Amino acid sequence: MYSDKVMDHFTNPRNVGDIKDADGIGEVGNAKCGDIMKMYIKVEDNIIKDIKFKTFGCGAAIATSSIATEMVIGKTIDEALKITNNAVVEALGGLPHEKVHCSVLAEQAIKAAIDDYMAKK
Amino acid sequence: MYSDKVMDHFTNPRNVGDIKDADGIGEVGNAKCGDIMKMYIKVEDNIIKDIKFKTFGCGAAIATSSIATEMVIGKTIDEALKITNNAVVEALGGLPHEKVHCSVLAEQAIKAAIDDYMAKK
Amino acid sequence: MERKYFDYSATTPVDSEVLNEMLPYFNNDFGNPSSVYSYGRDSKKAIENARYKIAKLINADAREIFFTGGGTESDNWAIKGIAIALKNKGNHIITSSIEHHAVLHSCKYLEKHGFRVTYLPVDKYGLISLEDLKSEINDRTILITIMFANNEIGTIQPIKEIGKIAKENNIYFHTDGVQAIGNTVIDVKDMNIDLLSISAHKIYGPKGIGALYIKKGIKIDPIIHGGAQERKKRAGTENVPGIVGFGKAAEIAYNNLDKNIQDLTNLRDKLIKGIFDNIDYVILNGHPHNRLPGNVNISFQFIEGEALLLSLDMVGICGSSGSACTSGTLDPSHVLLAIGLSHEIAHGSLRLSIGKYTKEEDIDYLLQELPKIIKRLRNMSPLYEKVKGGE
Amino acid sequence: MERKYFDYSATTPVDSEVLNEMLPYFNNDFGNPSSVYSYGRDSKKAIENARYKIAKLINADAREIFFTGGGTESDNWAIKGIAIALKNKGNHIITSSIEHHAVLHSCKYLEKHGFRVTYLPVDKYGLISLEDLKSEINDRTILITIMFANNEIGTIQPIKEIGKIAKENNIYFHTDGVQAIGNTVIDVKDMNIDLLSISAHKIYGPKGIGALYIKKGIKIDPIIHGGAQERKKRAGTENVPGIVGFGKAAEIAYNNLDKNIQDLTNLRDKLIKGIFDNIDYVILNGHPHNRLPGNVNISFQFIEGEALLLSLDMVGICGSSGSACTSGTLDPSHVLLAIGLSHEIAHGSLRLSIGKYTKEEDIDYLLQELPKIIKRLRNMSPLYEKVKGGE
Ligand SMILES: Cc1ncc(COP(=O)(O)O)c(C=O)c1O
Ligand SMILES: Cc1ncc(COP(=O)(O)O)c(C=O)c1O
Repeated sequence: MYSDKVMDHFTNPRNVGDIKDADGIGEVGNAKCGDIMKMYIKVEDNIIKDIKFKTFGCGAAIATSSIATEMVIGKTIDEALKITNNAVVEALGGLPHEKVHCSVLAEQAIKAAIDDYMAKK
Repeated sequence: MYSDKVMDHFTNPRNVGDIKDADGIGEVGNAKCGDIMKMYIKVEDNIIKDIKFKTFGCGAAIATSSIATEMVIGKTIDEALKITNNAVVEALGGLPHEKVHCSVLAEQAIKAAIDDYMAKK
Repeated sequence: MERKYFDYSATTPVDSEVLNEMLPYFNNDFGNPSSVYSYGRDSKKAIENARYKIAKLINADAREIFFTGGGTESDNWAIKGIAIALKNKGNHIITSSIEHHAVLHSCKYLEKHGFRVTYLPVDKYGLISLEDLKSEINDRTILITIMFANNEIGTIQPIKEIGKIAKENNIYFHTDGVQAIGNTVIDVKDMNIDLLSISAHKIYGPKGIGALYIKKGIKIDPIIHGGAQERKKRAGTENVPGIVGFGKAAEIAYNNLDKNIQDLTNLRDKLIKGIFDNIDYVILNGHPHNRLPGNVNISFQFIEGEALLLSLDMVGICGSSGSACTSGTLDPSHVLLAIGLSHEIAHGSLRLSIGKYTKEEDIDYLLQELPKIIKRLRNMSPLYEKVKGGE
Repeated sequence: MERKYFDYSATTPVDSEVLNEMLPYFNNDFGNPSSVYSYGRDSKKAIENARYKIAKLINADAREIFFTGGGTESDNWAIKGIAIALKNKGNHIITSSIEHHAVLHSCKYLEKHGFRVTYLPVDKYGLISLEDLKSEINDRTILITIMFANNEIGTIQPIKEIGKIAKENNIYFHTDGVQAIGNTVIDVKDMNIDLLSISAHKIYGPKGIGALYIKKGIKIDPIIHGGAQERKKRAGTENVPGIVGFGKAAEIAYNNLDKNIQDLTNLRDKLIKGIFDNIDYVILNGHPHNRLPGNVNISFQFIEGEALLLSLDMVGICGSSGSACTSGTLDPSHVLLAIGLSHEIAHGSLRLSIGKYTKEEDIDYLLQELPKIIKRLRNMSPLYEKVKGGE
């Protein structure tokens, strides 16, 4: 059902955890629907230096969170904002149709964390 | 489906054939329904001395014709008239439900042959 | 006594290659295909593989194949499923008078529930008339269901022409291909078939598994409701070994189609000729050449079919008959009556259907035994007596 | 990696004794049971023998057992077949909110066609209230369909009491016994059951074969029309190997019923205790003791079921979940919501169902792996973080 890439990110998720003194925190989704993604970012000189996530959700939700953090790290804020859910799906080597919404959540979680950072700045 | 007795009478039917100078001939059933039984009797001193049949019909029709001739032979006219279809079924060790009408035909064929004999007398 | 099987149209033995392919799915890869874990994923893959093979045999897309519990369910689903889905569009269905009971009784059922059904007559060969078909179409017509090949007399209908008429009139076309599959070329695209019923046990696959081909875009209601299996169109835990067996059987049928048709046709023609050369008062039922390669249907006058079958069985030969006596009903086969046979002649019909395990010597054996049996039964028959008397 | 199977409620492997009994019917005694000749007669006998064994398991008469293509078809048939047969008598059906989709979706279908359906609520254990049931009965009620035992949470309903109420009110009572059969005593006479759905693949028989018990005298329409099989109630060439396998499975189930219940109950209770002793924030779903002997259903707070299943699969453990993510729908299991779980808790449910091949060491292995997995997933969960934060 899942690609090897998805299973890899589910089994060994990158950047799990939180950042105590995060510059921005975004949380999207809700427990009712079975997915919550929370992302913490650390920003320096407009560049995302560090990112961590915590996710309540299915295998795809965890894998998309994981790969999204990899895609974001080292990028400028502007570049990070341009990451679409399609790019996330592609990076994972595809997702089952009914799991595509997880990639949307990942995109939204990044945006939410950046929004939070912008608002605080 | 059929009892051994039925199969025996189907495989080795007794008294098949016709009687050239029969004292009575009875024919019942019709080709449309798939069964015709024709019986020939030879009567002496009110006793059925000989009987032969020809039957167009299924296995049960042939077997009932055969056993019915055996049951009739040597009987008086009165005794022969008392043979019911149930007696025929019983003598065969039973018949499938949808084949019981064959035994009715056998009873009727005997009656028809006797009627013919009586009418000619 | 070794049995000589002449009833391949009724059912076929499972090919040993097919059975071998099925076996692991009973107790090894037995997982529920709807499951998340690997067990289930393996059986899911096996199902998709089978779907692909079946699609290939009829030139369809794998996503257009939906598994069912057999040919009967497929027929029921196609007819009732379309009727209910389109009931706001119309309530008229056209079929033929020689369909399998799975089709006819589904139609009768719909007639009780507000639908109108036209039963097209057939000619003496069992063919419908395309002109009749056209003239019966009206703006309430939602479905044409005409069988591909008849199970009793083997006649093959002009399916491509029927498909064309259906398409021109924007009406769905279902065909019962249960007898045709594996025995003649079926190309759902070329023939404009919208729905096709097939069944595994007629092509050396297992009993209890069938499929309905549903062309992409066709509107149809489910008739078995429940879980989300078969893309929500047919509920119920998938019969994985059955599906795998059906797939393998389809693959074998595909690979051997031409040879199978050629071999069966040769044997069939030998069988027909042998009977006509050796027995008089016989009538060939069905079309002389537009017929299934494995089907022989002959009426033997003056005798009755069940007695004939029992006699054949006693010498180890399995056949079938359109006689009423074999079905527990009063009337002989509706198919034989529809092609114009009298009740009497219909009662004396024998269907001998051959298949890929039939050997030339089986035919020889049959041709040796059959004349003796016919003679014996005719000698018992009051009808034959009359004919002989007149000779 | 050896697999540890904890999903017997989804499906079971075919018992090797069962498979052995089936094998000859694929390519040896393969004749069509409707045939006149000996081949067919042998398979006919095999069918009747199986019918007898199944009847015995539920204390019915063999003539009251009708074979179908599975539990789903049996449910559809019972509900739609009764509804259509009795539609002039009434149009009201009573069921529960925790039925299998085969029942629920059949009911929904009938609602679209003029029937009215009452879905009885259940309490936190999954039990319906007999008072509710009585109060919903009216003079248009034609059918009560309440499942014997639930497939997700294992709760066993007070079937005998429901049967009594149905009888007193002269209403037919159908129960979906697919999960109950072989796992608890079913006595259709004592329990006043009029119709009972069962399926072979839940009791170590093959997939794709089921049965409907129909009490003598019950009025029911067929839903699969066609040939005269199953005494004209269910058309289609009989799945002989499937039927034979079902019969054997029923026989084995009958002979081992008490022991099976006892063994499973012991293992189940060990499993539940082990989980509660080793993991916190867990909730047992279903009734504490009125439950299937092989069913464990537990919600693990703060995590989601599919992620849990995948993680278990990676260590060779097969389970199932009521999470929405495993079904492709948005909502988690209707059963878990019906017993009052929040969406969040329902998403974190795990069903572990055991069967006759489950060994004590499988349970030990599970109890060793599960806590690690739960811990790992909780450490990733933003919900758990909040709880820990508050501790
Ligand atoms: C033409 C035709 N249609 C339908 C069927 C029914 O198929 P099944 O027996 O698989 O239900 C058969 C065979 O019995 C058939 O010959
Ligand atoms: C309670 C219940 N009813 C019905 C069914 C359907 O049975 P089948 O899968 O044999 O169609 C199942 C199992 O899937 C079940 O657990």
